[in-house]
Amino acid sequence: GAPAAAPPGQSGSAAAGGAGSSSVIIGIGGQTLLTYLPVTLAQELGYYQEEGVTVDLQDLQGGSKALTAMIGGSTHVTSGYYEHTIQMQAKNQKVKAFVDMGESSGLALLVAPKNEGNIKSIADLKGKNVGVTSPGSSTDMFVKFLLAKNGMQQTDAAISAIGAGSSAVAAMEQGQVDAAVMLEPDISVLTKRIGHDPVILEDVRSADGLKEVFDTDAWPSSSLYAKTEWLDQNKETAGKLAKAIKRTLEFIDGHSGEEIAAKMPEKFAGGDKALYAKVIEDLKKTLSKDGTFTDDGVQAVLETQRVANSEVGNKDIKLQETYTNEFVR
Amino acid sequence: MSPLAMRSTQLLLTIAVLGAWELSVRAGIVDEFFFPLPSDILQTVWVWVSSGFVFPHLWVTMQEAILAFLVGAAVGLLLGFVLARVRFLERLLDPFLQMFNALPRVVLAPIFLLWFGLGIWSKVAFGFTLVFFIVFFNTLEGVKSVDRVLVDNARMLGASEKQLLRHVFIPSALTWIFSSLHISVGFAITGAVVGEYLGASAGVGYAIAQAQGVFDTQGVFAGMFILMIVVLIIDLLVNRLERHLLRWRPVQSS
Amino acid sequence: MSPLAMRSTQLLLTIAVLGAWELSVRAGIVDEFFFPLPSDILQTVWVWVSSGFVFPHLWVTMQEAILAFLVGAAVGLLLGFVLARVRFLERLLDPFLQMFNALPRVVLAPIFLLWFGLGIWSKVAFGFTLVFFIVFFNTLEGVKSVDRVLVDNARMLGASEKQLLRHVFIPSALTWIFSSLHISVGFAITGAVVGEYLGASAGVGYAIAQAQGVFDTQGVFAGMFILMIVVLIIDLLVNRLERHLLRWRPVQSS
Amino acid sequence: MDKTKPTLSVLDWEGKISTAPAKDTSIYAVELTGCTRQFPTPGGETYFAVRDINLKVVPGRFVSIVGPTGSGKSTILNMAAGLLNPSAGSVRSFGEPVIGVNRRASYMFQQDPLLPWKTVIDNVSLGLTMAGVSKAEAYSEARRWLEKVGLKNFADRYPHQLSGGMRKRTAIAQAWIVNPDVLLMDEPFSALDVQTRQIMENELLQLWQESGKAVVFITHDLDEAIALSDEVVILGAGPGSTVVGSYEIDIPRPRDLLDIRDDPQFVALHREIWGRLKIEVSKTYQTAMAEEGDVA
Amino acid sequence: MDKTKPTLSVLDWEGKISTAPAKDTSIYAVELTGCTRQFPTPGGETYFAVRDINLKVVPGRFVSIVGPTGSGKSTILNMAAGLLNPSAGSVRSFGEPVIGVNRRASYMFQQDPLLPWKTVIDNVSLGLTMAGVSKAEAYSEARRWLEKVGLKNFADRYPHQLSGGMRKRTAIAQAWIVNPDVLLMDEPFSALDVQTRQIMENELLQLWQESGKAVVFITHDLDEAIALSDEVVILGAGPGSTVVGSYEIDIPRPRDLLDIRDDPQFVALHREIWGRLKIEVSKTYQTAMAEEGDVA
Ligand SMILES: Nc1ncnc2c1ncn2[C@@H]1O[C@H](COP(=O)(O)OP(=O)(O)OP(=O)(O)O)[C@@H](O)[C@H]1O
Ligand SMILES: Nc1ncnc2c1ncn2[C@@H]1O[C@H](COP(=O)(O)OP(=O)(O)OP(=O)(O)O)[C@@H](O)[C@H]1O
Ligand SMILES: [Mg+2]
Ligand SMILES: [Mg+2]
Repeated sequence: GAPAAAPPGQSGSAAAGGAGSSSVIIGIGGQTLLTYLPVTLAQELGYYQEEGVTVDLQDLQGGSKALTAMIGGSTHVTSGYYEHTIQMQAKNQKVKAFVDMGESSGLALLVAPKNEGNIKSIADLKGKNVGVTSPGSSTDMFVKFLLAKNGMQQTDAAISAIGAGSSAVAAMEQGQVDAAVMLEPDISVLTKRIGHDPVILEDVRSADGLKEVFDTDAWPSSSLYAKTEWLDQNKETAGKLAKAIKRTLEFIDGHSGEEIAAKMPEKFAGGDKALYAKVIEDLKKTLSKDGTFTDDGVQAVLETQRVANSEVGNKDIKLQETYTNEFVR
Repeated sequence: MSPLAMRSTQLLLTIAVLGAWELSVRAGIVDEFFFPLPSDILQTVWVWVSSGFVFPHLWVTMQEAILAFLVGAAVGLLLGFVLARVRFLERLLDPFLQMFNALPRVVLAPIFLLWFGLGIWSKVAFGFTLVFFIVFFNTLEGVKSVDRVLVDNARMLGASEKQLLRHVFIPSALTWIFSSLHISVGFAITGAVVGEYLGASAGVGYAIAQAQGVFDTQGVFAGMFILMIVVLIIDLLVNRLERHLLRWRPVQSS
Repeated sequence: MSPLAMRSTQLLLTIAVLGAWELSVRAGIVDEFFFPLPSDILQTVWVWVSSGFVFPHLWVTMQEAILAFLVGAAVGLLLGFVLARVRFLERLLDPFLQMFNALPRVVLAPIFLLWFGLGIWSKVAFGFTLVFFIVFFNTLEGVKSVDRVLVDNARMLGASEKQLLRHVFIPSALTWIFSSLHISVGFAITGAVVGEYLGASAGVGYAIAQAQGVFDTQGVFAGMFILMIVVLIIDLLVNRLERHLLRWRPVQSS
Repeated sequence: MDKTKPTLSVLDWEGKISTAPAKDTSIYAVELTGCTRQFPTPGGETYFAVRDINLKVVPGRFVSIVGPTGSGKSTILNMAAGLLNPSAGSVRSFGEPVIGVNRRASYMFQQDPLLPWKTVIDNVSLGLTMAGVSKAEAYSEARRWLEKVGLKNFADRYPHQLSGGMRKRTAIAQAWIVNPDVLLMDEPFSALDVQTRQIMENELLQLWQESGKAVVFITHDLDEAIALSDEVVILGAGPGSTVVGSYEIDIPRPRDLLDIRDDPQFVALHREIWGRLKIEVSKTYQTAMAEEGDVA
Repeated sequence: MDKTKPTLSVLDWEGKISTAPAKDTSIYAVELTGCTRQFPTPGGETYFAVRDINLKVVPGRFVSIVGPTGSGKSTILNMAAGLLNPSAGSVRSFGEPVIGVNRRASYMFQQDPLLPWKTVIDNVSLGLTMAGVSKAEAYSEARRWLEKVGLKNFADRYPHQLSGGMRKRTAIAQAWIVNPDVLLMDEPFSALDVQTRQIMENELLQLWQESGKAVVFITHDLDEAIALSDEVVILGAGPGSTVVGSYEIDIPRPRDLLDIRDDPQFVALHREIWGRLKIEVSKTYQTAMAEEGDVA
């Protein structure tokens, strides 16, 4: 693929900016992940600038790394999963999400082609090897949650880390795992490579799936969050960011996959523009329309955490301190 | 200084560093989110050990590291010796080996997974690419810097190429080889762990990745602590072997 | 064999390998999804180069790698010399250095980010931890294996500790040091790239990571190809420096 | 030992074969014809170490080479051993051109050639074990040789634990044990005290007389050269030194090394050779002192 | 040069100071008192290299040590140089105990001590440059010395490009150039031809006579020892060898090294010392031959 633009200048180590700063460093937990697309798209559309903030995007290749970088003061705002704010509260770190981008985690539990006949339900996963992107990630917790929901032990299935991208596709294709939790565009790529639709056990990319698995309409996933302290000191900047993202979400809602793909840097298409447009079209239904969190949604996320993450477990979590809709309204 | 006194000094040093760490965390100078209390780490280690949780992981990692170490060192030695003896090959292949050495292994992870699967072999391959280059370059240089007179003498005494290797080159390059082995012990383990970290279903790297995924820094440090202990033990063994094989060297009086 | 003939042979070898690769991909023996056509890779390289896209990235990576190389080599040399001369320190610190060498650097990425920020310094630190250990262990061993008579002679001629270092230890350990530098050139670049790969907004590692994230294997390979070329050039320079500094060595007749 | 005995080994030292060119070239154990060797100098020029060397040694003959320091004696031995290729000229041994090392020769180097990682006995027995002799046999043979050189009690020492003279003697035993057809020795006895030296000289003569070996011997001690040899070859002053004289030593054998210095034949030969050698050595010094070198 | 001249340097070689113990111990340039040195053997036992060595050398005196090979001559020199600590006994130089290297001595080693990465001239001038002498000055001084040892034209060669004798001569120049108060020399001339050797011997005598230096000289050549020295010390057979005799050489100076061998005093001394030395050397051999070592 031919790249479009030179990379943004590497900014030095960023001391957490002073109050009223209109220059923000956003750490993204994987810039090429579709679920974080609005953050990059907003930059491409020039919305940040229009709102009056200068945004520097840093690709940190994973949600937990992006979060850690923010806690360490390298970035101000993180584009990561909402569940991190809950996990941080369990660790006595005050982190608050202020824009919701993903209504759903966009995950699907796929059966490897070699097991298409054998595994028909979650219960069939007993004793099997399930691939996740990395242990402890939301894909891992998704599996744990599903197992628990179906009355199984967390240890009933072996969890293998297979990463994302080509390594995940290869692991599935070659049958190195029996099933795997995957994200877009990996699912589409896998589909294309095996030549038929893979068997999907659970799919929360759609409203139906969400209802079925989590019994909710929304399950906030990708979001922008920051340290509560930073938010309190930079209300104005946060508001501008939230506005920019909200406008981007509206833009996405109002445009087709192709139109959106055309706005993204060319290299993000990875050479296959048609496929890219298609997955963006699919993505649209998992994205939030207005950037707000719902009580049901955050509650569902907490439930998942309680079940799947022993670090949260039964700790006392004050949900209202983990998110705010103050800036998107 | 007697070995015992040395060990005590080392222990004291360790305790001093850990103590300072503990105090600065408690005093809030160091952020507990990144550097958990040493006492908590040790407790986690204890839990991992006493519950037996860590042993299957450690066993997997050790298998990978030892295989990577052995295969990497063997191939590195072999190629090092061959290329040092056949100047043509060395000049031909040197740039290629240099180029491959500069390939970022992490980027290659998907290819390793593809070729060697999710099991231990992809990690062995990972560690191999680290160990091999270190041992190879050192062996090459070690053989090339053998005293000319020794080689000539052995050849005059009727040494075949194989005997030259055995009686002259290998012993002469042994200090070099051991230096590279000292370096590669660490790298073999690093390779295995990073390999696991990127894709695996067991191993200390997997355990560390899991802990890191849920922001359990104590677990991360506990995993690294256990690795350090293991390396310490392996290094002791390598040192002993080295002392045995290099016993002909004059004792260094300081 | 003349240098020119050697270069031609290397070129031929390269072409042969790439040709075989191209053919087996076209024949469907090798999966293009993982191993794109060499011709496509070269084309991507051409696009990256001609559009100027790669140069800012390369510049960032080179800065990081060169800094990591220089700082790592300098500190490794210094500590290597000091520890080789002060046996007490060596015995005291050796186990600690061994342990630290076994720490998986990738796991430490968050700490590097914490300490050194998102800019080039965290990548320099990353590369440093690779280069340092290689140079350190080799320097240590190199100084320890200096011919005793040479040291004694220099001391009798009135050498101070500093002069010993300059006139005896450094030149004598130079073959060792160069061996470690040969290894570390690759590792410095690897370190920088892996560091970028884990979190950055520029650099070849970043470009590779982005390409990998979108299944652009051509881009991944193009990035690695460019790295290889750069290493080749650096290695040529290191070789030249080595030949100059070791010109006192007897010419090796094969 | 897989070395084949030379067909000429029946000719013993009394054979008195002249050094005049023979038709059958395979008669020479060592044959250097017109050998020149040059080295590149730091200044980029070439330095002629030796020029146009002709040296022919038949089996059973003991030839010594004397000459000023730096005149190229070691260079000649290196060429005869096949370790150094002549820049011009040819080297043959028993009729075969020497390519790679000379497999029928054993060479005692001027420098210290002991393997530091092998004990004395392992160093000495090396030639045998490499030839496939069993370890036990090689060891017992090595012990016999160590006894000859007076190092029986030092068999399990490493070279760095020996004195300079002991290392030399170990190297001597190492070179002798393989029982070669040609013995090349570069100042073997210079680090030894007078008496040990005499013992070694006697051992050498005995070893040589027992078989039809050819010996090429370098020494700075003209007494030693005359006492031991059938022929003394004088090398001229460098650079580009060449053979300036060759003297047949016809003192009858067996010789008594202790009293040979009083033999009138010895005295006469010594005077003659010394007169010639002196010229060469002074030349070397005159060259070194007078000539304006490129560094002056 | 930061070395302070000894207060006693006015005493020149004609001073004939006896070796009998003096009250003022600072009078000795080198003083070994009851020095014993042992080494661990591979068998785990200890091997006594030298035992109870007493050696006192006043400034301006030329003392030679002779003895069978392996008797501990180099060991004694190493102790005097401060490179080897005695297991028992004390080493002093000009009254000061020798701790670390002996800063007032210069040592020419038995082994090859040249730095392979330095050219001949850089090797020779090393002692001066390290003492802070400017490079130009050190080079011109080094050239002067290279001329003395006949290597003027080889100044820019690296050691591996030299012959064995040339390397030795470079080492000699290296040791002499620093102009020390004590010269320790371990078989400096053994690799040289007779004439070069005489030139070197003359240079050494001249160097020594010019100043009140003390010289401790090891050689295997008794002629050389007698010709050069004020005193010849004989070391006994090892293991655990010790000084078995010390002979005052009172041949008047200046001596003519060429003809000294015909001097009746020389002949008498030679016979006497040789008689003693012979016993020691034979002992060494008897020990080596008869004793059942631990490897037998
Ligand atoms: N590798 C080399 N490069 C340059 N010159 C060399 C090399 N080897 C030997 N020479 C030169 O060749 C000449 C002869 O050297 P050689 O070692 O043969 O002398 P030699 O007669 O053995 O002297 P000695 O009695 O001192 O051992 C010397 O001038 C030496 O400098
Ligand atoms: N490091 C060592 N370990 C064990 N033994 C040693 C060591 N160094 C010397 N020796 C022994 O000490 C004795 C004396 O050695 P030294 O080198 O002083 O002899 P030398 O008189 O100089 O002999 P030469 O004339 O052969 O040089 C020898 O028997 C030698 O084996
Ligand atoms: Mg020679
Ligand atoms: Mg000695």
